[in-house]
Amino acid sequence: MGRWLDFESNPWGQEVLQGVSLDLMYLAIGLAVLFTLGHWFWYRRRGFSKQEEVAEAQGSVAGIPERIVRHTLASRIFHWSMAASMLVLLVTAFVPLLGLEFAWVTIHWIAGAVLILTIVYHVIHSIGWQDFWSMMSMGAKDVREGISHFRHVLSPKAPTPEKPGKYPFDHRMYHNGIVVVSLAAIVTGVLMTLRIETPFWEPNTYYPFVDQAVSGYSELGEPVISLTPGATTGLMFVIHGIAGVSLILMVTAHIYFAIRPDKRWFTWSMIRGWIDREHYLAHFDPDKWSVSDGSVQEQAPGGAIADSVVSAPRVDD
Amino acid sequence: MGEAESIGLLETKYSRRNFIKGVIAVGATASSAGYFIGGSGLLGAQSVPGAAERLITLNVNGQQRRVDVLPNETLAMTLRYRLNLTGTKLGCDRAECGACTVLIDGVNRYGCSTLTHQVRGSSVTTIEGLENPDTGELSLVQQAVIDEGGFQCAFCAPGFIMSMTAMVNENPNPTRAEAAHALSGNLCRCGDYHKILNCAMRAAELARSV
Amino acid sequence: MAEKIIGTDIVPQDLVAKITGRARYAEDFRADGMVFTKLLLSPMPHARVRNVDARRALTMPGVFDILRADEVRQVEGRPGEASLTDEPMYEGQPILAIAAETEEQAASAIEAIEIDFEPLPFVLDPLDSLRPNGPNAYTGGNVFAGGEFSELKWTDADFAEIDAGRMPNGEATVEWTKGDIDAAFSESDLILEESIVHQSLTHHPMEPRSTMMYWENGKLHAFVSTQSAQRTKYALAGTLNIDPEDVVLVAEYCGGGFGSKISGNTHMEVPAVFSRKIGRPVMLRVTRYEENYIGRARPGFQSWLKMGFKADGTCNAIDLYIVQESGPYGAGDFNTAGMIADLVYTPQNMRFRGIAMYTNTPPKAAQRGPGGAQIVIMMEPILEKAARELGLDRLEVHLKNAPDADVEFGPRNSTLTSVHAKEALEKGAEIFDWAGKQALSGRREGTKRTGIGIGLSPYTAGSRGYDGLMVIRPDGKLYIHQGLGNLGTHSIMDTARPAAELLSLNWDQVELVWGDSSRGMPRSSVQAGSQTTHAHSRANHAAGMDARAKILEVAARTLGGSPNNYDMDNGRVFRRGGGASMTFAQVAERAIELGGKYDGHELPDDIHATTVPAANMLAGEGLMGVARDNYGGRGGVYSWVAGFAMVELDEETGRVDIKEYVAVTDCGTVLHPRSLSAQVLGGSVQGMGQAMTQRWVFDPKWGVPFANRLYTARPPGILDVPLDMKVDAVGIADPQTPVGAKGIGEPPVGAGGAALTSAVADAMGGLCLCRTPLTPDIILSALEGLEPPFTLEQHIG
Amino acid sequence: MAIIRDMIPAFELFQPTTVEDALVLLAEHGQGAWVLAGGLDSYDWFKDRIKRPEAVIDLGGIDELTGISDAQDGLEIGAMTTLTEIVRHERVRSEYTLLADAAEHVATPQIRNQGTLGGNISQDTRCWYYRSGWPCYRAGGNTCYAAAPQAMNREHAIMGTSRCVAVSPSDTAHALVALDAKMIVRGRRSSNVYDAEDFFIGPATDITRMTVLESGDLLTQINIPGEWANAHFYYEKVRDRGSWDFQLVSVAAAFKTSGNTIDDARIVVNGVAPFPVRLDAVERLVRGTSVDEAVAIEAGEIAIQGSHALKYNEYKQPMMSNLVRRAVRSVA
Repeated sequence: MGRWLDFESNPWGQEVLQGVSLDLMYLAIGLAVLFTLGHWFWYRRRGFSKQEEVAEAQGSVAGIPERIVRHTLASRIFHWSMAASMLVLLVTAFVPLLGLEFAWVTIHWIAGAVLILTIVYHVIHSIGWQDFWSMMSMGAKDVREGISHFRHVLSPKAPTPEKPGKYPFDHRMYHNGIVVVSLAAIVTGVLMTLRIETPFWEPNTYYPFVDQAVSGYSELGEPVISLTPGATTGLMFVIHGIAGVSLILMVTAHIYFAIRPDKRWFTWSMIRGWIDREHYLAHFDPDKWSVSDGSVQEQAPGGAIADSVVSAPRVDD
Repeated sequence: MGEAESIGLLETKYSRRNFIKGVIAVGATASSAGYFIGGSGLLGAQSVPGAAERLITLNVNGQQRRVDVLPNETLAMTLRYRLNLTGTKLGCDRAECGACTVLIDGVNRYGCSTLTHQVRGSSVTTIEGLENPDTGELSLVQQAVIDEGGFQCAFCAPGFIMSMTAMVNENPNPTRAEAAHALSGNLCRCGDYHKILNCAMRAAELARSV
Repeated sequence: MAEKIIGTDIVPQDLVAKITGRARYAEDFRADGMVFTKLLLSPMPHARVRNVDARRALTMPGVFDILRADEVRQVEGRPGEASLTDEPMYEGQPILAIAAETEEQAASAIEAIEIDFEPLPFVLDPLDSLRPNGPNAYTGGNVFAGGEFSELKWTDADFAEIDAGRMPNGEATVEWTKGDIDAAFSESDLILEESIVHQSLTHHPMEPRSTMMYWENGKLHAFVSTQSAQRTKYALAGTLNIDPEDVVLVAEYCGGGFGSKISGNTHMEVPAVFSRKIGRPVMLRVTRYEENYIGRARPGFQSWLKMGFKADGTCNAIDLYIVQESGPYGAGDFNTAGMIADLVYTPQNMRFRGIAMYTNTPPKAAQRGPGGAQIVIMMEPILEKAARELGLDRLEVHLKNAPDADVEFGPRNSTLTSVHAKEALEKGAEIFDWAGKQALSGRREGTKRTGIGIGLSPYTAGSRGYDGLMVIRPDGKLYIHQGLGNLGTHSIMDTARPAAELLSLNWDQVELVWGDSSRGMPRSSVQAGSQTTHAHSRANHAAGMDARAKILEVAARTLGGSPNNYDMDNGRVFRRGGGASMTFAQVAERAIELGGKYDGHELPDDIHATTVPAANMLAGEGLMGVARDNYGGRGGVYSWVAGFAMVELDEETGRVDIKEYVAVTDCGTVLHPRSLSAQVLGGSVQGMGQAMTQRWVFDPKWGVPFANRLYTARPPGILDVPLDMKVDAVGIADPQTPVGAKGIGEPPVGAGGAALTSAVADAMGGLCLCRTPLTPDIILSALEGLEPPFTLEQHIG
Repeated sequence: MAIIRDMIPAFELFQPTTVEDALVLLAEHGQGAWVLAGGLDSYDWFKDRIKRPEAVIDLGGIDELTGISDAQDGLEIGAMTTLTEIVRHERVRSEYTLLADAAEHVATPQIRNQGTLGGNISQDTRCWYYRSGWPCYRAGGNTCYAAAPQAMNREHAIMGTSRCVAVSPSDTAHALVALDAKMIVRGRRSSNVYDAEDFFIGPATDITRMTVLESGDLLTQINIPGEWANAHFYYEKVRDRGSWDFQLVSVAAAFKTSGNTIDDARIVVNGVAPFPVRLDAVERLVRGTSVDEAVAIEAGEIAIQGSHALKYNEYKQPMMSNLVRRAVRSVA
């Protein structure tokens, strides 16, 4: 533990948890690089790109528009502003530790505030205008779907999994992961913001855990003393630190997949907002993600169904 | 003092002696030279350019003294615990009170905040070195203090006198304010500043008449 | 004719040693085989030691042994300080000690000790402890009375009063009243009421309390920094529970004590016990850092003062409430403060209430003018304000209220042997040109405002009944044995003067014996409370009279006739009108022949039991003068200092420059003018530091002090005092003591400090900041109208 | 582990005689090396046993680092030149009085006799929480004890803070910024010249350092350009005691004037932030103005805009404002 956690003697000479050590950041960076490279090699050797081509459009194209809106403008604004603030947060958090020094704290908390706003917006938006639970759900059915999906990934012989709904299992898993980690980072981050100078409140460097060395007596007349002053503060830093390094890993993986050619159509959908019918039919179960009832917001130019030839995504790697 | 001039403390071994020979008056014996704060100091890697050797020669009060000095040893400690020059006092050991003031090449400095190794090749003067070595005559600063009946508890006196000595050497014609400025690195908790300034002015007067 | 000795400037005998480095203070002694001990200090303000694992430390090179609390004397059942403890009551309290060949080894071994503390509730500020549900310094309570701890809390209503800036009515532990204050206040033309905070500050003598000790042939040889030699020998023997005659106490020089080393110090026990345990001489080299903690501090006051004045400036009522920050082991300053308030302003109607609250801060002890210095520093700005509001001159107000010889003050209507406070005020005013400087009061030049102030400060200055011991040896010299300490007051030399004069000796015919108990020390006063000048000029007078009588008798018995026929001068005793004579050398030889009382083989019955061993040791060495001071007297002995200061206050920076200072003292006959000046001005300078810069600061969350360096504690330096100060004495002999001399150590502290608080109040146009020290931040904040970040908190800054 | 103070832990002492050797030693010992100039800040750390370097590199024997020499334009001051030498140097006294004044205000004669200009500007902060060895941000921990609501922060910062609220302790740093001095920093491989203003860094950039100096770097020389020679200078330091005291607030200002019109100005305050604060806004205000009391007052007001007081240091706002006012007023 000593290697990953940082302990210091508090003013009373007690060893107190301070936070995570720098080594953990290097570990995360190392793992992120390893994962990216590993996945890339593994993917190439497995020749998944060929298998992907097997996926064919199934079912009727009737009523399915040429372009299927996957992410509304509102969702995209959310995603990219969140991404920007997250990147700023990561850069301001870790780059100074890597040696390039600049005044990072103010940028960091402002980016954090932006992130919180985007998430609040996202939550409201997704509850009010989106199918909130479809992004989050993790029922038995979803787990089965996930397991079959993973089997398929791990072994080409495994049966082709069922197609998912709008949010495939891995996306949901990632989303849930990022929800947990980000919330941990945000909650601890907000608490930490109470300790620094911001326009919002008077800072208190002992917040949120005012580890009052001695707070006097309880109503029973027993002395009330915190066990190890500063420990709870240290825990907050540990959570923030672990969340931070986890985000290094998760964001790296996310970006990696986003720029992978075979997934790039997803990325484009986050930019343009729509996917084309071929991808829709190839990757999603129309029963689970129904798009025929008015989710078509714009007609593709020409609009002839016959024009839409199922085609495999272009692989250019 | 002859025996005191070569002191080896390269090793300090545990040796229990159950008898006491007696109290040693300062400067009266050599064996007391072995007391010191440190014992486990590292020996500098001699091959490295600039590494300090421990056995050094110091010029203290006009005498060449061979002495074994740890790298982390302050001049005040060397003077007090190796050379038995206990006139140099330790009041704070933090360059704040001036009781340890000595002259290094005529300049008043805090002995507690100078590494002994830094004064190799310099001449060090302590309170014990102010009297005329031949006649025992007091220095003119000391004489001025006698004339004015200076100091109360006098723990600060050696330091003040060294600062006064540096002052009169540099400016034998100070105003009272200049004298106070020159002595502002020394603290007197008896608060005897008025009389100390009188001593300083008297010392300057004596210096001018020499 | 032998020279005049009393009242002249004589170079003190020890001065050459002091200025050549030959004077030996405790840390200058070495013993063969000497080892060092270092202390492990508590990191917490209140804790219990749960476990100590010293295994690794004890196997380290050079390490001898460990000393724990159970090996030293512990005080049971009441708040009492032990030199080592397993329940530290303040941050920095020594827990255990390690002895090693070198100090570095001892330090490294301390670091290698695994020690586990259980933190306990603590309190730094007495008012916090008085709050309902506030923490207590001890687990058993916050006050100690009637042999047990109890918890004393004030009510929310009391604190509401405090918050409203009024005097609370919470329970006090000490209360006395004289006259009828309610009636008096109703007759007052002006009533002023203030809440005032006086800070706690550390003594910080230049010499930390280092100690070296060893045992030889069953005797403890102790080299100690102490204010009082003879009494320290007995204190040390008491602590160790050994025969006092088995203690050889060496205390030739003491680098200042100011009340913190009255009879040695608590921690001198450590090297004594450790040395016995390991069989080696042990040096405890106390560092300044440690001195901060174990070196004592003046208690701070939080107080409420209500003063009533008549239109003519007469103070007719005082209501004073003091909450004292007493540290973990208590101190009694607040009682004295009440007495002195009554003495300086003679209100006739007074109520004093006080409470000493235990706190988890370094121990408090008397500091030069304990209680008295604080109270005059606190009260003087109120007087300034009163004078201003009544349109009177402060000097007049002081003169109107200062006591005369018939004063009765305090709860028991104490009387005094002599009072010349008014003469001191008048003489001081003349030297200072108070009348002329009135024109400067409140003057503004650029950003500078001028203020002038007065501080009038009395303090106890004498005691009675001690012993004198002296021997005329066959070398013809008078050897005066002094049991006092040698801490820079020159009392060892100056209190010997009466004996020399009685025997008509020149000063060079007198040898002083001091600083080594094995050379014989008579029962002496502790060198505290400014007693010694009075007490020992009397004791030496008595012994000198005894010697004189014996010399005359020896002459008569040797040369014939009656003692009345003889007189003496310059070391000879001779028959009046010429004829036979003897030298003192011959007298000494003859006295040894005669034996009995003459050479000390027979001793007076009334001398103190602790003088007897010293006299016995010296018996047969020559003609002995030995006697108890039986001169008696009625009333307390107090000396006075009137201080006058002019300051310049920069209203843009809050900095105060002390431009002038004059002090005039009433301390009876002057024994040694130059030393008197030094005492008066030196004490005044300490008071200036107290009023302007020096303090403790604690972090309230962790309970640890910060002003633990000299540069953060800020005792005054040479640039913080006026370049030229003037001093004089009223010089009227006290009628109740044969030499007429009273002590002087303590009164000047209050005078110097109060003259400044008064002058700053004047410069600020009568605004009482009601808090010391008057640092630039506090002054500037007040001038700029900032809301102060504190009310009555202690330990801030 | 129990805490003990007042005993310098063992270290290896190196006393190189050339800058090259010193740089080699610094590189060899890396993080374990400690550069010793006058040592007055260092010994405190050592005696408190908080900093425990393996190797102390004493620069006292390097002649090339001492002395003041005339450059074509201005002065070149070796980093190891003592403050006393600076105070007494004729040209410093006459042409760069600001620096002489500043150096004269350092602590005590003994310290000025030993302390160096390089050391004075490179010394660590005196925040007493930090100096007590507490695990604060600056010490690598996770809090600032001094900014806590009840903390004792009378001597802490009112501006330029970022988590850490310690102040720069130097008496000469702001004078050097006002004189637009250049700091020459040598590393093993490269040598950099920094404007004095950029030499000092705040906690927002690096909370563990006060200057750009990193492990392995050596400040070798301070160049004072001739540009501000013989300007109108103002230096004032407010402290509690007349000697051995750090500033509460201190101002160093250089003005080029014609009559009572300020043509150009550099006004720098110390003791209010973790670094000397140059008052650009005040400089803009006074540049080209003819000074009267109104300008001086406005300058003081502008100076403290954006400052933020902690519990016990609110007085620093008026104190700083007043000192800036006095500096500007001094031109009139």
